[in-house]
Amino acid sequence: MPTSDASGLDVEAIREDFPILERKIGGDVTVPGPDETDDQPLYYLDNAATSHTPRQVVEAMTDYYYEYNSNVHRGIHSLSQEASIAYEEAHDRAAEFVGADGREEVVFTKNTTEAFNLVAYTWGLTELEPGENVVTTQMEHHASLVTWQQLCEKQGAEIRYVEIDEDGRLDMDDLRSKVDDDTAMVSAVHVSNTLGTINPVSEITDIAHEHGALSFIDGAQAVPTRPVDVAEIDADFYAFSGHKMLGPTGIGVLYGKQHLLEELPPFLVGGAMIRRVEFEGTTWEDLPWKFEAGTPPIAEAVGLTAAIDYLEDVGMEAIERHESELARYAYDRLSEFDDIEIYGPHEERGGLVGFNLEGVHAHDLSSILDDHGVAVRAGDHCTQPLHDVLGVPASTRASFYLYNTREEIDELIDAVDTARQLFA
Amino acid sequence: MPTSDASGLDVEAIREDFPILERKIGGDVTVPGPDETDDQPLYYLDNAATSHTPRQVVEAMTDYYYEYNSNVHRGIHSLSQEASIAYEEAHDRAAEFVGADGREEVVFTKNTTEAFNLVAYTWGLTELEPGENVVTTQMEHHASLVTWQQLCEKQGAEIRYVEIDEDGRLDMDDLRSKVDDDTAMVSAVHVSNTLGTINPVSEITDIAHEHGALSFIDGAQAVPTRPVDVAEIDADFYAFSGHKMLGPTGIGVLYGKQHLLEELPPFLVGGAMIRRVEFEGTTWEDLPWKFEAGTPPIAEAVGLTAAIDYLEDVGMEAIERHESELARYAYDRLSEFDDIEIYGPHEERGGLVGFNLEGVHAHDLSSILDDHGVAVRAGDHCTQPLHDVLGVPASTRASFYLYNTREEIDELIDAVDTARQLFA
Amino acid sequence: MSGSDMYRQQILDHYKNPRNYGEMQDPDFSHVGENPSCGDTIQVDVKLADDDETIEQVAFSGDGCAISQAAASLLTETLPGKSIDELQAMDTDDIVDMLGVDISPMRIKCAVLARQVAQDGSKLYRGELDEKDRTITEE
Amino acid sequence: MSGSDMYRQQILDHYKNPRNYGEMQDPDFSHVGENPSCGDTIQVDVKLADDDETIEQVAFSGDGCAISQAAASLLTETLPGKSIDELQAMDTDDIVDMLGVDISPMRIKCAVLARQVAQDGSKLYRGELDEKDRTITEE
Ligand SMILES: Cc1ncc(COP(=O)(O)O)c(C=O)c1O
Ligand SMILES: Cc1ncc(COP(=O)(O)O)c(C=O)c1O
Repeated sequence: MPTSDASGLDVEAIREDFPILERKIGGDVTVPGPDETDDQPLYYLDNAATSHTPRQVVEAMTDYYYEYNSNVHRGIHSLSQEASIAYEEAHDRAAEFVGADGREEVVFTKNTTEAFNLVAYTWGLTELEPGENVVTTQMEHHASLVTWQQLCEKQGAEIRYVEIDEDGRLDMDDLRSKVDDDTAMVSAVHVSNTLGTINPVSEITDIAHEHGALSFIDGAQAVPTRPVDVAEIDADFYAFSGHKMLGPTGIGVLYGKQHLLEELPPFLVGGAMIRRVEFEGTTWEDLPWKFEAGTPPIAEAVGLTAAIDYLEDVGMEAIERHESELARYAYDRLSEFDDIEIYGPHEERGGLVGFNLEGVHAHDLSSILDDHGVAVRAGDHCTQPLHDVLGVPASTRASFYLYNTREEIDELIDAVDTARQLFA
Repeated sequence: MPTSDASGLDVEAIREDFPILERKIGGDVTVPGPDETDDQPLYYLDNAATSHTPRQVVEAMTDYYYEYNSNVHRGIHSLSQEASIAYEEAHDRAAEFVGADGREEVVFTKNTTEAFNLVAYTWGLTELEPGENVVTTQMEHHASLVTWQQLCEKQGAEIRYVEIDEDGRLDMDDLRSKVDDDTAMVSAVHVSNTLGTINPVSEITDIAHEHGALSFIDGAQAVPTRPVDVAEIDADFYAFSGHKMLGPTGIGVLYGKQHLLEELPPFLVGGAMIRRVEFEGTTWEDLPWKFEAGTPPIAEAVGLTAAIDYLEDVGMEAIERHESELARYAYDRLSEFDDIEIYGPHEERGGLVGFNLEGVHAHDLSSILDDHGVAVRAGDHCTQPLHDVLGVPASTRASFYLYNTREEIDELIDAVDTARQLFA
Repeated sequence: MSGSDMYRQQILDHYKNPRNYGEMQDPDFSHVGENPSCGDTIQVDVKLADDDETIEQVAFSGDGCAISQAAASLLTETLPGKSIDELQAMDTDDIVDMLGVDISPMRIKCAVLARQVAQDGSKLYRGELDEKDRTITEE
Repeated sequence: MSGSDMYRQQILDHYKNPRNYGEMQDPDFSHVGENPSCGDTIQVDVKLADDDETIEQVAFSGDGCAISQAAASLLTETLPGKSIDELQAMDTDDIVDMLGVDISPMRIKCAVLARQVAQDGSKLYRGELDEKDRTITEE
């Protein structure tokens, strides 16, 4: 597959780092992995759900398991020292990648979802009071929306959802009117996983701060796809997941401003996060360890470091350009058809396009696309309330990453046409 | 290294599955992995902290990443179906391995520590009331001890610690006297990670049930090392970690009786654990998904399945015999020296021996052992209160697994002797 | 078990021209179900013969994907003449046989929704099920 | 940076025969520290010269591993004659130089405990530090 865009990425070379892109599909799916009846090339356009994992990341984890696997923090023997250093430095690397001040501001969680819950359980249960409110948006992922909704219910606080306009952009006037001096937290998604909308998170954070509220930005779709600087955004909390940025499953990152994390009580308690335990009481470790109880995701941290190395080698600006270009191309090609409805803005969008083909349920469409090797996501994308706003039960989403090409989008368009014929 | 015991394990063949056992150490530890100055063979006796990972497990995860990596549950395309089936079946496999009734009773957490916290946050915050008490033991790991301690403090409940006798066994009379009709939870470690004591967890659970209390058994050291049947124990909750049983980091298991898990509110909220989300409220998924919010540890679940396969291939009875034999041998050899104090019972012990060499701090001893390639753990092993009871700030622990040999214990004894000479 | 295989003529025909679509006037029992993540919703109305056991007529309404709707439509043709016991004995294989195509694992929940709705409806009718708001076949 | 390398003659000698061990009668300042996971505890007592700036005499007490105790013992010999400013300027490298051996990464916290206790003590004395219960050098 040739390099097919002007973003400067050597897509052909990149694809060689991802063995799964050679995979054929079409046969028995009840047995994981390829089988002889698989005969259809794969066009993987489901990157917003999870990205694939390059050799460099898998090999870094294999090296960990084969060469210096050990529990961390407390061991004095050589393997434990090596593992500890790698694990601790992974925090530095993640901090640097998103512009945090240092490892004190980087807590490893299991995923973005846990990062939200961590803040809800620690900040939320101790600080959020009846009469106060949390402002979030109609386009939040369930990780954020359900967390704030449930927290507000528990605390007797109000939850407010900022509306979207017809283009699928955040209505900033509505946001300004909903944030008031009783607002304790403003939480918004950086890049919408359904609409592709890129929100003005720095402005949103400023508005929060003007009213003395904190801001929590959901970066699950942003960190993998563009340069992110949490200091520039001035976000109080920011979260993302390893598995969406070429890294492994089982690891996510909560960024928090140091003074905030210091003030919060711990979340999970147990080993590694304590300083001194007596039968009568316990004192806590310093940051970030205070928030990392038990044996942490060590191999996953090593994998995350390798993923960050890979992304920086390619260059986040180039990845952003490549994605934007593919998204624009997909949007334009899908726009050619009157029976296709596209969601989200045309300009300034992340590298994904959500749409529906008239008369064909998204799940049926996805099944038919799969038959042509085109892997997209169909459903509610963990944004059910947003789908209610859009007035559809589900949508189909094609999402792109550094290894995707225009040719794959052409395959998508062709496969959509087959579905159109079938249901005509 | 020849097979060195009568347990029936082919240790030599087993060792070939673990590339890390070929590792040399002794050089620079600030750079993870081997370097040219490493010249000392490794004798890894720190298995209670974390076990090593056989090729079969690493390769299963590599296959996942290279062949069917995808997000789970909701995807319709082939990769997602394959990943979903593998992920869901991992629950069945874990259920079967410990005698649970089915996947409904198996929640994947990040580790044992999170399993305890999950129950504390869900059951504890909603059910535990002032005036009630939680009974646990002096030999609990911080994962259990700190969790119950903090929960009781929050809820205004009482925490009671069952004492140990001189041999390091649980004082069952003390337990019987501490469990009363106000006891809501009895939590005990199955195999102590410091003393090696094997607790009568079935009897403990019976006592809890006689008083209408629940039981939570910490199986972090038991599941890796012996056949475990949660139904036979009749435990209400039972927890263990993948990384201690040849599996990857980043995954643990909470077993819970189905009717209990059904009654509990969710813990982490977000994607995948919801049924229907509206701006006004949310309903939850069925078990076990209700407790698994966000993208779960998919590759890790695949790795855990492979680890269970490996353990069952070798045979849990044989592993238990092998471990017991090594522990007895180590105990007996360490007993030859008057300046060595051993903790825990002589008979019926798990595969680990904790001790101190008179006049040498455990950390110094561990540093010197490391110089001889002997990797042991030195410190408080996340049981600080137990160390207070034992009257020592720290201890040194040698812990064995299926790939260890008597010869490695001889190396330990020789290295201890070097330390003895050095400090004489 | 691949996508287009599922969309054979019969399925598409029943999806495009659903049989017995609409709400019944005087059903003996009626029940609804949905799969929230799909947005599939189905109501099944059943009229029994005088023996209070034999299914006489079945109607369905609702919307959703082709698999769920075609399965409901086919079911309204299959059930009449069967007994409630026979309905309750139907399993997933029976539905797959009825559809005449392999259903991929992630779509099984769509295929079996109508059957489960009918079964739960009959159980509620017989008092064998305490109370059930909506039937759901998603895990 | 391997184990036995750390236990050269000087370290073992200071561990077995600690210098200036015990509590001082009339220290100008005194402070304690511990590393809970090690069980290392150290108290450092300091007597200043009349200039209220030059360290005249240092004693330590406590117990723990050889590295922490030897470092404390060595420090009591190194500090007299130095100024408080000089004490406060000491960094980890100075301690490693003082010990004369490489310290492995996980043991650095043991090596620097006594120095940190002395530094915190001097800051408390000068009012540069608000209040500090115990000094800890574990992360
Ligand atoms: C008895 C016991 N319980 C709990 C744990 C905690 O396990 P994890 O660190 O995997 O959460 C351990 C391991 O350190 C243990 O040995
Ligand atoms: C915008 C957004 N937020 C949060 C999440 C949740 O991420 P995770 O499932 O890794 O917790 C996702 C991914 O599904 C997402 O797209």
